[in-house]
Amino acid sequence: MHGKGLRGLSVATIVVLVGAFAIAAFYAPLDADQGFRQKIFYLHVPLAIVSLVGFIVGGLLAVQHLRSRASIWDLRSYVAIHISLILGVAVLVTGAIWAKTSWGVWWLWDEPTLVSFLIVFLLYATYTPMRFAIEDPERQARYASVFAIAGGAFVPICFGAVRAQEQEVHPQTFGSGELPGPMWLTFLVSLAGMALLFATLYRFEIETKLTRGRLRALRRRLLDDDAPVQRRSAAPTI
Amino acid sequence: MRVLAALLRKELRLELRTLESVPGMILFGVTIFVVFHFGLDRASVEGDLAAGILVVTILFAGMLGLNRLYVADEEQGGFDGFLLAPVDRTWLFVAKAGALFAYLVALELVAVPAFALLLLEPGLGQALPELLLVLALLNAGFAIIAALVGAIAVRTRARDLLGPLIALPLLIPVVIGAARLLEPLLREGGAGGLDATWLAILGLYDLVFGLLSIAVFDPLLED
Amino acid sequence: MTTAIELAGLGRAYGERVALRDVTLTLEAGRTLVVFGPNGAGKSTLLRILATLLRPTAGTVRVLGCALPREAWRARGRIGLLGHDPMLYRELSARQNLRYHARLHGVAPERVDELLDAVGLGARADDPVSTYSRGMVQRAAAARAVLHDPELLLLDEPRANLDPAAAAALEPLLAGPPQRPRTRVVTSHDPAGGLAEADVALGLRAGRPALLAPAAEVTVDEIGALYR
Amino acid sequence: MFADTLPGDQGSAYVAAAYLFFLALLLVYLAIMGVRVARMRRELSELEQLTRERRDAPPASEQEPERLPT
Repeated sequence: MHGKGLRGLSVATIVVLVGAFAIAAFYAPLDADQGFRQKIFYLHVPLAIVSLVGFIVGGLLAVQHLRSRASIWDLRSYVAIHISLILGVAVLVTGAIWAKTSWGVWWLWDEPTLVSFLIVFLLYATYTPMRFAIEDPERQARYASVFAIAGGAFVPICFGAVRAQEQEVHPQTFGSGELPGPMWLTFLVSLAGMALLFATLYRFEIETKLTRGRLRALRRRLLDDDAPVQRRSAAPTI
Repeated sequence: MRVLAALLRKELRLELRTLESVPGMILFGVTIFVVFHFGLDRASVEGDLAAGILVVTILFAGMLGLNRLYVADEEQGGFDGFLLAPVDRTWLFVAKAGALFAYLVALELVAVPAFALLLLEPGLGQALPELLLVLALLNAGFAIIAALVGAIAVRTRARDLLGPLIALPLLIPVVIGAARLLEPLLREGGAGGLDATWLAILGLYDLVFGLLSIAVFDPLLED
Repeated sequence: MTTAIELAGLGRAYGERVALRDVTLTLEAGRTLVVFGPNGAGKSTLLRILATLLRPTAGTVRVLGCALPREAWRARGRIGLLGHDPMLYRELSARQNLRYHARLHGVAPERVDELLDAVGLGARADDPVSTYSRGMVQRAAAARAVLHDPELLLLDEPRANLDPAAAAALEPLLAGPPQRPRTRVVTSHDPAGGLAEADVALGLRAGRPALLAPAAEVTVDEIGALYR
Repeated sequence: MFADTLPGDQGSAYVAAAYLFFLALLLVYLAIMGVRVARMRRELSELEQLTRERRDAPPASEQEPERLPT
């Protein structure tokens, strides 16, 4: 079960992520006009970035699948999107909480990043039902890859289009040099921690799925059991 | 081109014979205007509200077309028949998008005048060429996305549900662009001009998704 | 004589369900291979693989000198398929359907009229296919399958809905010109009739080849045993 | 301008809620994965049991590896 380096990766994730949250709480200075509430920034923004990158990576892995037609690539693409979706739930909830603290409302349509994320999330929310709705596993893999590629390309386009529409009212424009050094550092550590978390969950999920596949193959060989197993998940079978 | 002509001809002939998509789309579109009238309790609309109603109506009526687009091929062996021919598969995508574009034009030929008659305050005359340009870009975007998503949805269980569910988020940039472009055109008391930025965004979106769809369409046809 | 079909260890799985496994055979051009086997034995899967419609999941396939699925585009247009599905749009007439396929294949429209007369549909050719009897649909589908004069013809129970007279009338179309007979792969449930037209007989059982021999060396009883 | 409408300590409650939600989501995910791993472990011991029984069972036919589909 412990695939190569999974343990090391998990430990690194915990250390970096806990460290990031600790320095966010105790080291990073209070924001001038947001105060303590700005601390959600170190959770919400890295989550959003990692989740979106995960969707795009899912698309790139799907390209590999269509090229090679090896189902392992479909599994990788599926897992990347699956993890991104889970993190996406956290992005939306923390985003709503941040909106509540900053503007006193749970949702703000003028916030382009939040709105685009919702659109992307709604799109990917149909990924799993689509997989379930296709019986033949090979076709399912192909269609899922087409979906993942189109979705991966849609992510940056959607953000561009929505951002062009709305006025920028984001409380923190990071990367524009406005962010003081310590805040910037804290943000980068949080981002690294979140990326590590994604990597760990990704590896964990892949290892579990592969092991499960081998277990099933073993069972089939031992029991001479050709009956297809009832599907509980939309994950591809290897 | 010979292939595209053959496919388009088959597509339109089939639609003329069965009348499965266009009449339904038109009726649905006009009905939505009536529903909006009562839902909003407004006798007339203009500006951003008018732009929104028009775009949303075209979108929802178009969904009927999306759902029917590949059904005849799926149920009557049309995919296999096409795949056996020594032709480039991309043409099927182009033909489907083209056919849907035509259906949307047919829809708008009725629905837009009906909109002007039933709800729109300023009338259509004030910026007709601009209006047609925006509608063409809207149709192209819808047709491209629907031709791609329809091919995915038709081979799934619950296709009538999945098609719109996948297509709608993908269409939101098109909705934003078209609505922003239409707003000044439908303003009461003189139409404003077209915003070049939005025109570029909408055109670019159509282009990018058109090329992308062509690139990923082939794997959808294999069995 | 050239080889039309060359299969080595061919297999096809739908996920965990294996529909076809370990089929190895060669078929010379101009010969007829008849495939026997109960429903679900993998006959249709085999035909769809040969037609380039389905990718094999194991083994190698060469059809008309093209390795599938890599060179499928070179084989397409030289293969005809008459399956359970007539591949005709019900709301269009037989003539419109055939004209559409003729355009796709780059075949002259006159050939459509010729074929419609040859299968005895000349009088009803402009009625929608949905108004046809099953035999008429099958005749129109046969015309569609041979429209482009394919070198390899794949027939999935071609006589299923035909009366003997219609079947006999179709035979020359399906067989091709006497000086250059078509290579054919035919599935059949009729041991005697199937063996009579076969050069080579293949028996499938649960996706595995249970019998492969020149038709002359196979008895009707051996075929019947496949279904027991 | 909105900032004035909210008292400061309410803000910190929101921050805590956000981080706690994230933590809870992670825990739920890990719990689900834990259940899956436990199920796989159970299946594995079932199969181990089966192989042990087969090895102990006398009939020769059961031991023939050729009988297993390849």
